[in-house]
Amino acid sequence: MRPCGVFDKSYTLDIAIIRTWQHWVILISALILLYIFPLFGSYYLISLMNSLAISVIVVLGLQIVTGYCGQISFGQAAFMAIGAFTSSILTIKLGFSFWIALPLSGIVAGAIGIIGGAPSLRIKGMYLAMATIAIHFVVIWLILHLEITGSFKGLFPPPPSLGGFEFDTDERMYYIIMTVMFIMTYAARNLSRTTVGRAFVAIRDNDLAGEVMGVNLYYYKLLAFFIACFYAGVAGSLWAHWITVVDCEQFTLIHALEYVGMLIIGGMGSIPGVFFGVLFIRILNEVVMFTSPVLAKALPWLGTSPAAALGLTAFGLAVVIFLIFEPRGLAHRWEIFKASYRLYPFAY
Amino acid sequence: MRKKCLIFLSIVLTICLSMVGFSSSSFAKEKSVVYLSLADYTGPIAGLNVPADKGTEDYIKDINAKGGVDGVKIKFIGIDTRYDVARAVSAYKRYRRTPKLLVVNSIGTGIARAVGRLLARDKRVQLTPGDGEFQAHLGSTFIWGPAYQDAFAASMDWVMDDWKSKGKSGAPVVGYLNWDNAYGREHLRGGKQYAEKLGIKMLPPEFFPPGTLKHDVYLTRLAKAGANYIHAGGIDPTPTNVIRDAYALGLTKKIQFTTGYWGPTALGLSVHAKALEGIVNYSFFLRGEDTKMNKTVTDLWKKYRGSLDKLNGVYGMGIAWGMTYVGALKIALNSVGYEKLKGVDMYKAYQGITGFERAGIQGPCAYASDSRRGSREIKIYRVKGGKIVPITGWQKTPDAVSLHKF
Amino acid sequence: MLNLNNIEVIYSDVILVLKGVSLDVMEGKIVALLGANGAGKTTALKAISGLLKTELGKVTDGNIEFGGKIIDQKSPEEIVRLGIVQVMEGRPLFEQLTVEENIKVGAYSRSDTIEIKKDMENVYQYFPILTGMRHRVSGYLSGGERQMLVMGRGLMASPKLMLLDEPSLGLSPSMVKEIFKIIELINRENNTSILLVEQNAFAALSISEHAYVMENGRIVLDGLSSKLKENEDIKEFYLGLSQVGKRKSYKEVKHYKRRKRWLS
Amino acid sequence: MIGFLQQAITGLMIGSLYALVGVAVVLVYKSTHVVSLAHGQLVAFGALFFWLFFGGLGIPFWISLIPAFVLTALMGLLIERLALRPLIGQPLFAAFFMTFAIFIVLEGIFVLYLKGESRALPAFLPTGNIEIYGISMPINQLISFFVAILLFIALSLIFRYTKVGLGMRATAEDHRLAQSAGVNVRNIFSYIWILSAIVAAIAGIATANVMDIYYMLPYIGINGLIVAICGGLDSLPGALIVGLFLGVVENVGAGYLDPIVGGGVKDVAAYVVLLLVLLIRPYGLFGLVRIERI
Repeated sequence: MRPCGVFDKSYTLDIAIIRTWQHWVILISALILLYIFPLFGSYYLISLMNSLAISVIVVLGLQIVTGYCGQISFGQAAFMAIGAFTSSILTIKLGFSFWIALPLSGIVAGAIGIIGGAPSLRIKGMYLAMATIAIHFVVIWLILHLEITGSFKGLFPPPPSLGGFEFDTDERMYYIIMTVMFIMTYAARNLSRTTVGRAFVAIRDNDLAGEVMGVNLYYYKLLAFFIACFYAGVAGSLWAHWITVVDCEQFTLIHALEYVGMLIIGGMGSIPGVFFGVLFIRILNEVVMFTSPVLAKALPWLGTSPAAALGLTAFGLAVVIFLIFEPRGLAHRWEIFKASYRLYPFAY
Repeated sequence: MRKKCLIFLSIVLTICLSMVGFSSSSFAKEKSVVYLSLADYTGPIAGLNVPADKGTEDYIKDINAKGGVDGVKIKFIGIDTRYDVARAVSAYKRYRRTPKLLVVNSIGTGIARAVGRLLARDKRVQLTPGDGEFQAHLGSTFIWGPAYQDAFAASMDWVMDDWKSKGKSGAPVVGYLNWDNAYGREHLRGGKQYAEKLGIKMLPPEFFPPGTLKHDVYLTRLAKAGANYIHAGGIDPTPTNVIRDAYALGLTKKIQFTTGYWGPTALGLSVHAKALEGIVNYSFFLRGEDTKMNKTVTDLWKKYRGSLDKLNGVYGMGIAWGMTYVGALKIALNSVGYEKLKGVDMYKAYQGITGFERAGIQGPCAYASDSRRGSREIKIYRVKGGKIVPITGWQKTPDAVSLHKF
Repeated sequence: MLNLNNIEVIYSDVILVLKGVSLDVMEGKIVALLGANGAGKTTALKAISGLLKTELGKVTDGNIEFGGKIIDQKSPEEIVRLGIVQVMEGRPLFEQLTVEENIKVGAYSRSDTIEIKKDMENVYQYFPILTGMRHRVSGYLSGGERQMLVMGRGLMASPKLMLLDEPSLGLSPSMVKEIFKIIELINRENNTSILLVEQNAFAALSISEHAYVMENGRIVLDGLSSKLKENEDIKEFYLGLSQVGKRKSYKEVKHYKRRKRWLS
Repeated sequence: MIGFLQQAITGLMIGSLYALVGVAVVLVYKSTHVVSLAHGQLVAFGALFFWLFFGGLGIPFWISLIPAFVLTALMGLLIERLALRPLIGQPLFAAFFMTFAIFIVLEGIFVLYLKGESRALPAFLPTGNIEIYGISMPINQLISFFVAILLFIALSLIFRYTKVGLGMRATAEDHRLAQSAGVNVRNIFSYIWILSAIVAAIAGIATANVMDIYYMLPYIGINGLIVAICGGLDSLPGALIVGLFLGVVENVGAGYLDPIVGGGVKDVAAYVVLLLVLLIRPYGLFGLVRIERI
């Protein structure tokens, strides 16, 4: 839906991500706001933003493999773990700098993701989903039982540094994480309008038909897994150097489920949806965290601290409600809102 | 339908937001300090944390009711981490800039390591279970009692005594069965060396994932390897479950089971008293029948929780944490006063609290500038007739941490 | 007995398929419904049997009356219970079930065990071929056998009205003959009304009493079958005969079709 | 050899529990084409309800079975009515996600109720071991093994010889066709969920009898799902065979591989089996290969 009076006069305009000068204004001011946020945001908010942005990167990858390419994956947490451990091993044991380790860990996670995505060549739907769950457990088990990953002790990667400047606080990490998130978002947004993106969508909508029409299924399915795991790996690397301690207890199946939940709530096949989904779930989580002590006081039978249990229930219920009432997610609502805003005061 | 749903959601949201406002505004203006507990209240180690934190909370409540420590009230915050490191880290970050947050009790070895680094940077005191690595490295982390390996070593002493008292010759064979994670392996880092020094034959350790429902495989393997003693690790109800399976296999008659601090508590005992009969348990805090004799513990329990039947020994440990905290707070307040009070002062106070007595719940405090151990004494208990009764008095634990190169 | 009163059917809230269809089926009669592909014949049948609802279709206007009761809001299984059975196009079977089980499923809506037994014997009498394959898995049956099984299954509900959707599709001429014979037999012996959708217009018109012709979601022609058989247009399009009984060339048909329409 | 047999037999006992859960999942899939993880929670809640009456209130065994079954069946029914029925007509994986979401919702409630404690059922089966040729078998597990087998036979009989069973099988093949044949498909869905919830409850009670009601109990649902998928999702005998097989693999694997790789084999054995099966026979060992058309 284009705003009234805006026409695409050339192909370049038609496929442009940012079309009007208003877009530019909004984008740039949002970016500025994002970057000066640490100046006035509270410490807690900054750390929340960091974890939000990392989740956004992971879910962006999931959006590409699941939302665009239609291959359901519950393995995102495991691939994030691979990224985190790769980055830690590179920086601690091999002495790489963070800046090289960051893309490398993405590539390693992506490469392993290709192996993990291999079952998708033969199976799909919930068979594939179960296979990715299996991959999750196998990966975590391997991490726990290999010597190089620090086994059960975990690893302690150093915070990134640049020319002697240490990014050792959350405020400093914030800039790195936000920049990476911005680049990754741009790349993902861009992907959706290229040949690759269209091939993904073809595979999602009907893989056999796509194959008949000349989409190389194997190549594109594996590519989708590579990209998704690349995203997860980069997010894992950021996570590792932000938290500065990694062990496999940080990457559980519940996290993987949470990412998929974010995707459902945000809306499949939409980049803004990723942001909505991540925000929704995280805010829900925080709200539950804050309210549960009050609830526990009001209702003693809930026990000492019902936060985790209530958080699970709230998350599950949110997904249930969205699946029933808004299966296309918040992104769909957002589109409706945008359209009605542009058309106001007319109905259509 | 959709409209209804939206209305419902918005109502929920407004309620939640107002609650947030309410809860944040309830930070009192009076003088107060904060004690943060990052504990797993609903996951694998909840059986330990819930009663323990109840103990701390009740003790703090009691102190506050009596006017606080020199007029300073203590605020207890318990966060459910669900044995999830990421959640724990983000929970700590939420409170990281809270003024007068002095001590963080992070329960769980993985959590302690992750949050420990942040706490060390913030110069705050961290309390954590018996992870010997902290003793070896001496950060700003203090462990609750003796290190796991120390206590394990002490139990090996008991094993030798028991072996000899039964009139058997040769070396006893000891099996070790624990969780497949950092905590599960801690006992052996030093503990194994100590046992071997004593001449005990240690079987290859067995590890199983937390939450395993059945432990037959591991138990039969250890039994087949000829174990005379098996140390069943994990946190209640895990050790109870292990011994339940051993009982079902008929192993409890042939093999003496020993368990660590988090071995069968009142929780496990209430569920599988028959299977647990005769097993040995070592502990740095009073448990079982001993707890019921301790007036401090029983008074507090009666005051806030009611009937004594459900008293769990771990509750006493929680009280001991509270006592140590209050003791250290007194020292810190004396030296710098409330206004200037910071994490560092508390750190110094914890170092200077050597020999502090905690109503006999635990041995005298062993915190010092070169020691992170909460105490050095353990007591050995045995389950008899469905009750946990002591079979020794307080015994000093050997130093097994130093036997391992960390 | 069955009256469709000016019904309108819309799929997924957008696609208007039937634009006001009315037809009547009298008790004990065979009625044929003719029309080209996509005219809406199958949709009309589904509207009657209630299967529309499973395909996001809806009867938005008019009503369907059966024996004095309005049935267009009822669920398929209730309609079956009332005595309307649809024998679907393409002869779908429960392929993993045996022949006998397939027939038994047909009687699912009934609970009179003795009668069911009797009806089952009846079905085997109508279709003696099936007797020998009682315990064979039905997925391996041939086209004709499948058609018989499907009709037999329909009969098990002891219907007052059977909706047959293209029973002759893809069968050999001799098999078609046999099937149509059985249809007549069923109609005669059980006094079952039959609404027959067919491409084979000649055969349909021969056994039916009354016939309707549909095009583009509308009934464009109806009357006694014997009369319709003589109708020039019907001859043209459905019986493939020219005015003088000669075959016409395709080109002429096209030309004619453009020129002449019954409606619109 | 005796050692191996011992491991295998112990595995069989555990495997029978997996098989039961797998059978419950298969039941639902066969008729409704929903792959359900929510059964893990039905297992847990079935056990919990039984405990409430049997352990908590001290009602005799046979009588407390009734409310436990009724409550679990009600839960299954509610899941079907409230959560899955609105999804009819939506892509298959929406229903799959839905069962995940339900799993999480119920997990929260389960955890909230247990608060990290565990509940043990009072012994209602004879304890002790039988020794045959040096292989010892706990009697209670042996009984639950035979219960699983009997239940499987009973289910097969229901499917083969009753009218409802026929309707269920017909529904499993084609919903629309079944409707046109006069089968009330929606009722069949409800019956199926009730039936499978009861199977899950039996699995739960049998499991809790040997392993207590513990916060990990619902996760047996993942094993059940693995069993169902490896067995081919629509094959009851497949679920039984794979379930037993999986139990054996887990136990034998843990018995022989643990010392080599350093523990935790039990944790991943099921997943490795799943991956292998999916790679070799994507539609399960006993499943029907569906031909796809564009």
